[in-house]
Amino acid sequence: MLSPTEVKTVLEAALLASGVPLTIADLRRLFDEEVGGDTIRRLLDELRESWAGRGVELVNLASGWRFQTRPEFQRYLERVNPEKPPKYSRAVMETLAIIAYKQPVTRGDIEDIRGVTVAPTVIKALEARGWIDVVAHREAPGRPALYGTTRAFLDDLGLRSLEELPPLDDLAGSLDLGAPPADVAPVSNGASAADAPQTDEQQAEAA
Amino acid sequence: MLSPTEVKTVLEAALLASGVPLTIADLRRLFDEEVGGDTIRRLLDELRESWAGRGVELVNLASGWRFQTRPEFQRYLERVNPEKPPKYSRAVMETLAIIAYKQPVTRGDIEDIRGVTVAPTVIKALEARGWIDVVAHREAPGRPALYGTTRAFLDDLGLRSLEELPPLDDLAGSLDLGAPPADVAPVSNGASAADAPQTDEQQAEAA
Amino acid sequence: MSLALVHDADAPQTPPTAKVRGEPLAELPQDLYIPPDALEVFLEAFEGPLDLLLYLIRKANVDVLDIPMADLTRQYLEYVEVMRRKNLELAAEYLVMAAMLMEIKSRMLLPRPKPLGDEEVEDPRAELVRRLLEYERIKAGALRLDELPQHGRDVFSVEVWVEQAIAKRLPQVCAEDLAAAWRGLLNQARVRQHHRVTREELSVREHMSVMLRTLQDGAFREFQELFDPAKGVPVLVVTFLALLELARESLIEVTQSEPFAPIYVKRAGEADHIEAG
Repeated sequence: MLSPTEVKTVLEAALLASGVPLTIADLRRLFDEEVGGDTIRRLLDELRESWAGRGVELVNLASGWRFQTRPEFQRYLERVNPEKPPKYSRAVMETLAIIAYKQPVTRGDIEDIRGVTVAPTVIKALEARGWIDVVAHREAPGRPALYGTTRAFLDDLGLRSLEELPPLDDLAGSLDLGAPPADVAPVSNGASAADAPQTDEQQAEAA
Repeated sequence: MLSPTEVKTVLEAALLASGVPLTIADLRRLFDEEVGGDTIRRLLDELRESWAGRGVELVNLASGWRFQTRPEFQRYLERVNPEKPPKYSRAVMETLAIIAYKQPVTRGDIEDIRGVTVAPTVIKALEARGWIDVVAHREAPGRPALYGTTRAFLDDLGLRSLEELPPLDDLAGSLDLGAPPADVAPVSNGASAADAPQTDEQQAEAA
Repeated sequence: MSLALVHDADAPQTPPTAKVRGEPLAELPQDLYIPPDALEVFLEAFEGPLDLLLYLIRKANVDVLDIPMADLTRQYLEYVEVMRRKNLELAAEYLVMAAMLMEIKSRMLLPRPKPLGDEEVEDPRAELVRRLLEYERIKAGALRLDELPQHGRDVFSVEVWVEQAIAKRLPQVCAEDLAAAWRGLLNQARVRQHHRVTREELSVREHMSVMLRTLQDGAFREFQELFDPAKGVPVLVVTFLALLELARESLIEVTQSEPFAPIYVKRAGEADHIEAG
């Protein structure tokens, strides 16, 4: 016969090791002998109290009991959480790279370099993140917006200035980046456009 | 500035939330301010001690620190999660033992020791588990692959390094294998039987 | 001491080596009937000839370092013979081992040469003993590895739910990611350039269309007919490139009956692969 302390130890181990919430019925199955639902409930309450003041708490959800981190600790955990963090799509990253390295640029410039149209969601994702904004408008038909990166962008990437962006000399030399974008990529046939991501909108949302 | 207790609370929460082992370097990244590696190590030791007698323990593995359930509690926990664990055949376990103790070895080396051909499925099972991989190729005809064990192997067996593998030597123990057996003083039958490795229960289980 | 052919009734249920230690040597008549199914299971419990030999040695409780070769060899051959008779699949390794045992046995029968000086005479069994001990060590090692608490079997990692009530996790980007994205772009641009080669690409495709239109009726045209020298060298070059591109894309057929004979060009097939204009 297990003592209440031993039962509590088993309950704690089971709940910590379970990826999903466990019900009282689940927890009763842990034991050979009959352990009453009321007893389990009382021990779970004791367990919850014993975890007060820790970074992890025992909570009672609709689907059962589970241990979870306290929200206040999230800011620490996300720095180390080795789970794959969400990633921006290629469309977002390429657009950001173009804005960072070639600013100020219009959406048209970005489309010329990328060879595909840039979905509004891509620009919006970067604006919402506070990494780019409209710095001016080009004196051209339609007065298109010129985008540049923000101070928050530099802060978030740990850079003091744009000069600290990784240099690109190795590849840049092989392509005339100074030339007007029209020279770079007037893609007209379907072949090369087919290689490029066509679903910018979905990609942006994949973030 | 966080107090040591607060640092410990964050460490505990981070380790409880991470399914994979975290290194000291990972854990240092939890904090804005500089927390020394030695401090972290000391606090981890304290944390480990504070978990003594619980169903979950903090262990130090090849790839870092991780909370995991204690083997003694598996008999309770498996009732809630009745998933059948992988059970490896003797062929697989012997091959693993040869790779673990003799690495790096080729398949030919394994076959020499076991005295039978090694089925490709045996190697594949161990590779699929992430326990072995090809570490190099021997400079010999056919450039056969040299296998070694991985960090995941050590982690999964609760080891920090290969030095923590159970020793092999105490078996044939004092025996000088280089010397002609005829010269070695005959060991009494009883003694050699006592040295024998078989433990009936395990062998029976392995059947 | 003799090594008997032993078939425990319960051998099929447990591997024979597990039954060895401390058990009295059970001698059974050699003509004992063994149900073929049972024998098969019994023999399959062995991982190979070394495993079988170790079993025989341990079962007879003899010293590995002083193996009675005659008994062991006879015993081993009996097993191999049973396997063969029952048409069990007999791995080649068992036969190799049989040959090796007989060779050792015969060498043991020969008078030992007197040692010359300090030179030690190698026991014919030395290599076999070394291999048996090595294999036995590994067998034990395998058991010990299997005894270690194994992640996913005996222990499980703790991974409590991370409650994310405060803020949505945002993708992290580092400067190097950005550089990588830019390089990716440049590579794409270069690939596109490779395919396009120059701005002339457009006019090449234009000329391809013109040429296809010229060849629309499907008739053979002489090669020279397709060129208009009056338009200047660049156009001649572009026209020629267009011709080559069309041939590469199998849109036209270029034929010549013999060297220096006139070259004829004809549209291939009927399908209109290139959009005019």
